[in-house]
Amino acid sequence: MPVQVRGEVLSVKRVGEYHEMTIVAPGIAEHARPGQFVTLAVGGTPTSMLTRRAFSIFRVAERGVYGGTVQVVFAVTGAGTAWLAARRAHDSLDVVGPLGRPFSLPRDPASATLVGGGYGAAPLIWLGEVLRRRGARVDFVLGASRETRLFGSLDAKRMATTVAITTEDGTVGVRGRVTDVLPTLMTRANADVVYACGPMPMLAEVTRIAADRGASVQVAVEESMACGIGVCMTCVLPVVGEDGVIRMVRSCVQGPVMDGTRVRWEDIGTVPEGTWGTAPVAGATSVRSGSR
Amino acid sequence: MPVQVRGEVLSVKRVGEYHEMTIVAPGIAEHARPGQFVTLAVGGTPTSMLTRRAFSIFRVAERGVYGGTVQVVFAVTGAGTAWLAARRAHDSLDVVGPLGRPFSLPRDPASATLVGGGYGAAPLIWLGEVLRRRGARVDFVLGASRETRLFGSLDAKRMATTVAITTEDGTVGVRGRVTDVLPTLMTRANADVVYACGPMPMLAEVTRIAADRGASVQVAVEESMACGIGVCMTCVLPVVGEDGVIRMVRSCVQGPVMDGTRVRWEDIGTVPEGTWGTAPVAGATSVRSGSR
Amino acid sequence: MAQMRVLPGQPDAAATAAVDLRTRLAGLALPNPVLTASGCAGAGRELHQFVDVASLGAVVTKSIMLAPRAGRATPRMVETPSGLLNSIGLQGPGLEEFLAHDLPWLVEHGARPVVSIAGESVEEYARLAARLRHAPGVAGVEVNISCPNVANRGLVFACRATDAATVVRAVRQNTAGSVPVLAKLSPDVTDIVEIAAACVAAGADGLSLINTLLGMVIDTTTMRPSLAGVTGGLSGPAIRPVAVRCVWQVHEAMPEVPILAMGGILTGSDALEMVLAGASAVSVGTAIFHDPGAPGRILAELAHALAGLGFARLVDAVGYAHRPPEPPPDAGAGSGTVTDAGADAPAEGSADVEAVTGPPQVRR
Amino acid sequence: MAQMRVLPGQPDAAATAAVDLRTRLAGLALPNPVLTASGCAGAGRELHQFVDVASLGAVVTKSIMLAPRAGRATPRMVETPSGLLNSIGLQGPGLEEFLAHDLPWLVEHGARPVVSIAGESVEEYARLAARLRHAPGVAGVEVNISCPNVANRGLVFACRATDAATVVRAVRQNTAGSVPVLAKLSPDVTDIVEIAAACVAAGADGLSLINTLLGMVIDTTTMRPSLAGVTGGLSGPAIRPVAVRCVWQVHEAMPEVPILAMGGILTGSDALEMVLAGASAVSVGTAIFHDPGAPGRILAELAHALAGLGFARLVDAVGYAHRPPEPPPDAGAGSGTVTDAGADAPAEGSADVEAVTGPPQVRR
Ligand SMILES: Cc1cc2nc3c(=O)[nH]c(=O)nc-3n(C[C@H](O)[C@H](O)[C@H](O)COP(=O)(O)OP(=O)(O)OC[C@H]3O[C@@H](n4cnc5c(N)ncnc54)[C@H](O)[C@@H]3O)c2cc1C
Ligand SMILES: Cc1cc2nc3c(=O)[nH]c(=O)nc-3n(C[C@H](O)[C@H](O)[C@H](O)COP(=O)(O)OP(=O)(O)OC[C@H]3O[C@@H](n4cnc5c(N)ncnc54)[C@H](O)[C@@H]3O)c2cc1C
Ligand SMILES: Cc1cc2nc3c(=O)[nH]c(=O)nc-3n(C[C@H](O)[C@H](O)[C@H](O)COP(=O)(O)O)c2cc1C
Ligand SMILES: Cc1cc2nc3c(=O)[nH]c(=O)nc-3n(C[C@H](O)[C@H](O)[C@H](O)COP(=O)(O)O)c2cc1C
Ligand code: FES
Ligand code: FES
Repeated sequence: MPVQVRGEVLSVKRVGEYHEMTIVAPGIAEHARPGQFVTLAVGGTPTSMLTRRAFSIFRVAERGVYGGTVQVVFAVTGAGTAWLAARRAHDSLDVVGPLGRPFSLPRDPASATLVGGGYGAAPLIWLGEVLRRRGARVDFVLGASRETRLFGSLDAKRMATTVAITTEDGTVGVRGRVTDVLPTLMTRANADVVYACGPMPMLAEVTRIAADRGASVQVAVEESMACGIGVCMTCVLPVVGEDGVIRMVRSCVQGPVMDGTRVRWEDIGTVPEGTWGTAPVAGATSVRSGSR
Repeated sequence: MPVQVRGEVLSVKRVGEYHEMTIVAPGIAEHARPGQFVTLAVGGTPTSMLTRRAFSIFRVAERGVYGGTVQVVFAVTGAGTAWLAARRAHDSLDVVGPLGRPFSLPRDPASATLVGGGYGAAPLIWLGEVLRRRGARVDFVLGASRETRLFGSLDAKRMATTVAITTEDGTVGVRGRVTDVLPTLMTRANADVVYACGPMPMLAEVTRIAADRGASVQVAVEESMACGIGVCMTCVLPVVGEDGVIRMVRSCVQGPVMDGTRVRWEDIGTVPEGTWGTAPVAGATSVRSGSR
Repeated sequence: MAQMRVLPGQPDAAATAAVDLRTRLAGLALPNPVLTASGCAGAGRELHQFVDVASLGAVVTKSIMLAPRAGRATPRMVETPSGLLNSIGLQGPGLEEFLAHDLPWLVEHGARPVVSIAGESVEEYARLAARLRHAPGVAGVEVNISCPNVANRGLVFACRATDAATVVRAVRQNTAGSVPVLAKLSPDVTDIVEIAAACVAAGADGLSLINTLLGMVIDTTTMRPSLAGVTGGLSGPAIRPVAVRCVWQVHEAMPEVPILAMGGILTGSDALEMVLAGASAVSVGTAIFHDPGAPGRILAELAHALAGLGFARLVDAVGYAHRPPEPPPDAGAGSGTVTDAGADAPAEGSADVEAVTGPPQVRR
Repeated sequence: MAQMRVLPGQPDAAATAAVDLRTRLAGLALPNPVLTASGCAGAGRELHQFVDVASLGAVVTKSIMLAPRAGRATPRMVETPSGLLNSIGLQGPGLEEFLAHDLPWLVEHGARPVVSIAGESVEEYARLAARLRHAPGVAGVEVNISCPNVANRGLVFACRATDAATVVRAVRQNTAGSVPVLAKLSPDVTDIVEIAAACVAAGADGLSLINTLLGMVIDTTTMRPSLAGVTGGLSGPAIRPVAVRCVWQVHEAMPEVPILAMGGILTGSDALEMVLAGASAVSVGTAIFHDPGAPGRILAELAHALAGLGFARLVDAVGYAHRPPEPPPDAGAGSGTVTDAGADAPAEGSADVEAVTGPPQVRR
């Protein structure tokens, strides 16, 4: 069960183009599992930025010197993350977590291939460690546009059977994308399951590749969220249920980790025809109906 | 002429219950005179607080090591001043100044009594130094509710012929208000002119006392301001002109320093009958007319 | 006036306990005046992780329609300065599922459910009300009339007094007499008092003020509207001055009609502002997204603020700002006080609702 | 999307120079599209200390009435979340003084003065216009119809299509044909398109959108309205989504009518948002209080943003967001790119208006 705590920043350090922030957040570390996320209030008091910012949990320490800590890794992309990057040790931070569904772990020792794009590698490092402890074979594919946006390759190398690196500009590793090397890698590792976190188009493609090879695939999606706790219906995407029916599913509570093969990737940003709840109200629009 | 500069915080230190902030603000220090003020943008980017905060200039240094500096002294009374109090050295700050009319100085050496309430003492310390340099006799009356809200008494003692202190709780000096001791002091100093800065009711009473004794009186008023530069008409108060006509006068450009005897103290917060521009539109109100 | 003081220290329990927070929305007696806003707390279940739903005045549920509804395409939300623009499109499970799962859950957990309903025709509203009549546990019905009326070129019911009244009448007629019907109005009208009066005349027992303002954001990188739905509803502190004005105007015109106020309430002081303007209770919406513990915090802060002002009962503060100003306290104006300029205001972090004028004795 | 990036580094001059910023408001040719908003820049003199008035598209002056006017009692302003509520009450020197001192000053300093006028009767507006006809240097007339009509129970002209049209017609008839008349509308109406259409039919050459929203704040310490005028006008970034929506709706309905947009513009990106929604020019209001250099900064930022999007001319961007979305760029969606999540967005401090889709070739 998620909690809301007044956390305290322990440190913020730069890692390539990212910021790695460690937050003392008792009650969150203790129950978090890989793939879950936290949300942070940004902007101070009074803030003009009302929505909380969501970040995958990179790591937790259940018993730091100061109590449980949570680490996140983030890129500065706008005013909220810029504000976060300017925090200093001892600043206080309003933290909610752990939120969402974690990656589910294979029951038996299996071969797992973990595919991370940019900061999407963060939750996979932790996942990899957990999988290793359970005796799984772990292989990594980490990619980014350039070296400074690559995250976690050292950690990955410490635990994985193999680590493949791709960068789009070729500054390090193979020039190209994770999906260029994934097929070969899966074959070599005889992968049973693929875990992926990164940009949505990457997740779509990883899903296709994994499914083609008969592996199961779990992806952590990243949809814009207003509440992060399941009350607002902002973060939905079309997902096919076991009954074959498409539903607009909340990624904050029914995700962020999902079975990649259930997501209607090509229909994201639409409400596909036949989605549960479309029929009776089709075509009802008006100039003033945008809201509510 | 006022300028807008990207200033840099040099230091913020606590002085009793106040904060004394020194800002490197080239172009402002050079032209400022006692009684003028600066406005600071607060809240960072993006801010939810649009109006700038106004502060009397406490002191300037035209050639600090880093360029001209401006000092202000402030009390934390709300979110904007709380944000300012949390600034640290090297933080940047958007500063506009010097703004408003300064105290005007007597042409000939005169006896000047300076009356400050709380942080209202700040601009008077600087004024006192300028007056002393011009050969004036300077006496101070400084008051506050309690000792920790008294400002500038040490500085005052260094330069003044006499310094009277009052606190409402009697923690230091005479128990009471500045206006309790002012009459005696003015007589003793044979005051030609009284300068005052502090809460509006104090200014009203100081004006009455000074006028009764035939001294001229200049007060620095403190009205809520939206722009601080004379474009919005927020900061007005009723002032009688030389022609005997009451006008709603902008305290940011036609003040903050005013001839105390011209201010219609008892009518502040109203538009007194007969004010220039009242006659033709009297009584025109409507539910929807509050704005614009 | 710090308008958005978030997550301050908890006001002390003693003050809270001293104030009688009970209130009424027409027939509905509530233990306290802080409710959730429709669409901002789902059906209570997720929020319950952060705030006990039984501790709230009531839970106003997401507007429910007869049939399940997929809602709009994404993006459905964009942040705006001190606000939020949304275009959810009333995604929901439909009435039957709501009655089967959500309503019983709320009742079991001790909440008072105020069910918000939405339709696209008068008949749909009538059917929703009729079906709710037989559902156990409904404490009140809120009628969301900010929906396009398919029979009238998609014109929103809330925008025309006659349309609004027709819907309200239909709902009132199909609802048990003991269950209050609240009409939820849109601020996007020339004269909200006119719409309010029409709804009251049509049988509304109270009014919910306000729904979101119609707004829009264009993404300057894609050069297209940010929301898939093009326009959306603006909520949050940005709109609070508009909400306060609506509550004030309606209370001024019809002081006897109970008002449930919402629009940008983020702190206890904001809630108090609405109460002083004329609200008998308030709903917390967007603030929940910013701070899931908001409803509980706001209630505690409100109690603290009321206590600080000398109110023994919440109900005494309802509409208080409409009373003529009291004569100035005896320490008359021009009396030469040397309070330090500004320094007597409450210091940072303390409640900004401490009495400046004495407590309003008249009423105690 | 950083909505309120204040005081960023100056965009480079080269980009600015590359874009043709000229625009037209009906008959009025302007060197660039950034103007001041009425009531937020006085008559230009004080602002000139921070921004050369000649460098602005035009200076829209504080609404002037026939007679001098003292305005309302204080407090006249209260800060709200990302907004400002004001109740100035049109304090001003009256038309004769304006013509004797303010207008000549503007002309001397190379500004293009758009004179905003306000009255309490149709006749007053007509007289204002007639008198302005003979004043040299008037580049345009903006009709502030958000004033109570004393002849109609104080109902604001802007709230009724017929009242609005009557005023506009009177002004148009009394204004030289070469001088454009802009009707400035209030957003506090059920259907702004209806009012806009009525004004255009009555002869308005263009529309100014939007005036402030009616709002109110209650001080929770004094328990009374914060403004002496009780209600006031809400401005600033808080209302920008409402302003964008109004511009969008009116441009959608009447794409040929030039729009001068205002409401919460704080950055070049905000100005661009209005342009994309359909504005041919923008006015900067409340931002001036926050940053007296705002008009100049916004112009530079806008030029930079337009250049970044590949626009060679401002006029090509007017209403651009109304065009049907272009087919996705050839690097199709599901193609497995491994751009780092989020990291390709422009970094902090860089303009947030860099092209994401390619430049809109179609128009160049
Ligand atoms: C489940 C989840 C996990 C995430 N994990 C990480 C992570 O580990 N590291 C990291 O750097 N980022 C992560 N993100 C993205 C991160 O939330 C955004 O980069 C951040 O919210 C941007 O905030 P901003 O104020 O800087 O940008 P702005 O663009 O100014 O934000 C404006 C609004 O858009 C939303 N928004 C903007 N970009 C995104 C985005 N990419 N995804 C979702 N919402 C967005 C913001 O939350 C806010 O509501 C994650 C997002 C989600 C949903
Ligand atoms: C000419 C002038 C000189 C001043 N000099 C000083 C000084 O030297 N030291 C100092 O501590 N204070 C001074 N003040 C008062 C100072 O501006 C306010 O204390 C400050 O603006 C409060 O901001 P806030 O965000 O903390 O309070 P909030 O109450 O949150 O502010 C909300 C709004 O009210 C305005 N406001 C609040 N209090 C005042 C006030 N007392 N006077 C004017 N506007 C107010 C703010 O500017 C802002 O627009 C001066 C004011 C003026 C007009
Ligand atoms: C995401 C979201 C969804 C909403 N859904 C509904 C709804 O279903 N029915 C309704 O009557 N109001 C709905 N509203 C409006 C709120 O109930 C409330 O009236 C409005 O947001 C103003 O309050 P706030 O500023 O506290 O959010 C919704 C608001 C938001 C932000
Ligand atoms: C202090 C103030 C005074 C104003 N005075 C006028 C006025 O005299 N005439 C007018 O048409 N609009 C007036 N306005 C409205 C502005 O011109 C503008 O339409 C509105 O503030 C929205 O723009 P903004 O958010 O950029 O300020 C005033 C606004 C403010 C804040
Ligand atoms: S973000 Fe609100 S339901 Fe997912
Ligand atoms: S504060 Fe704007 S005119 Fe003085």
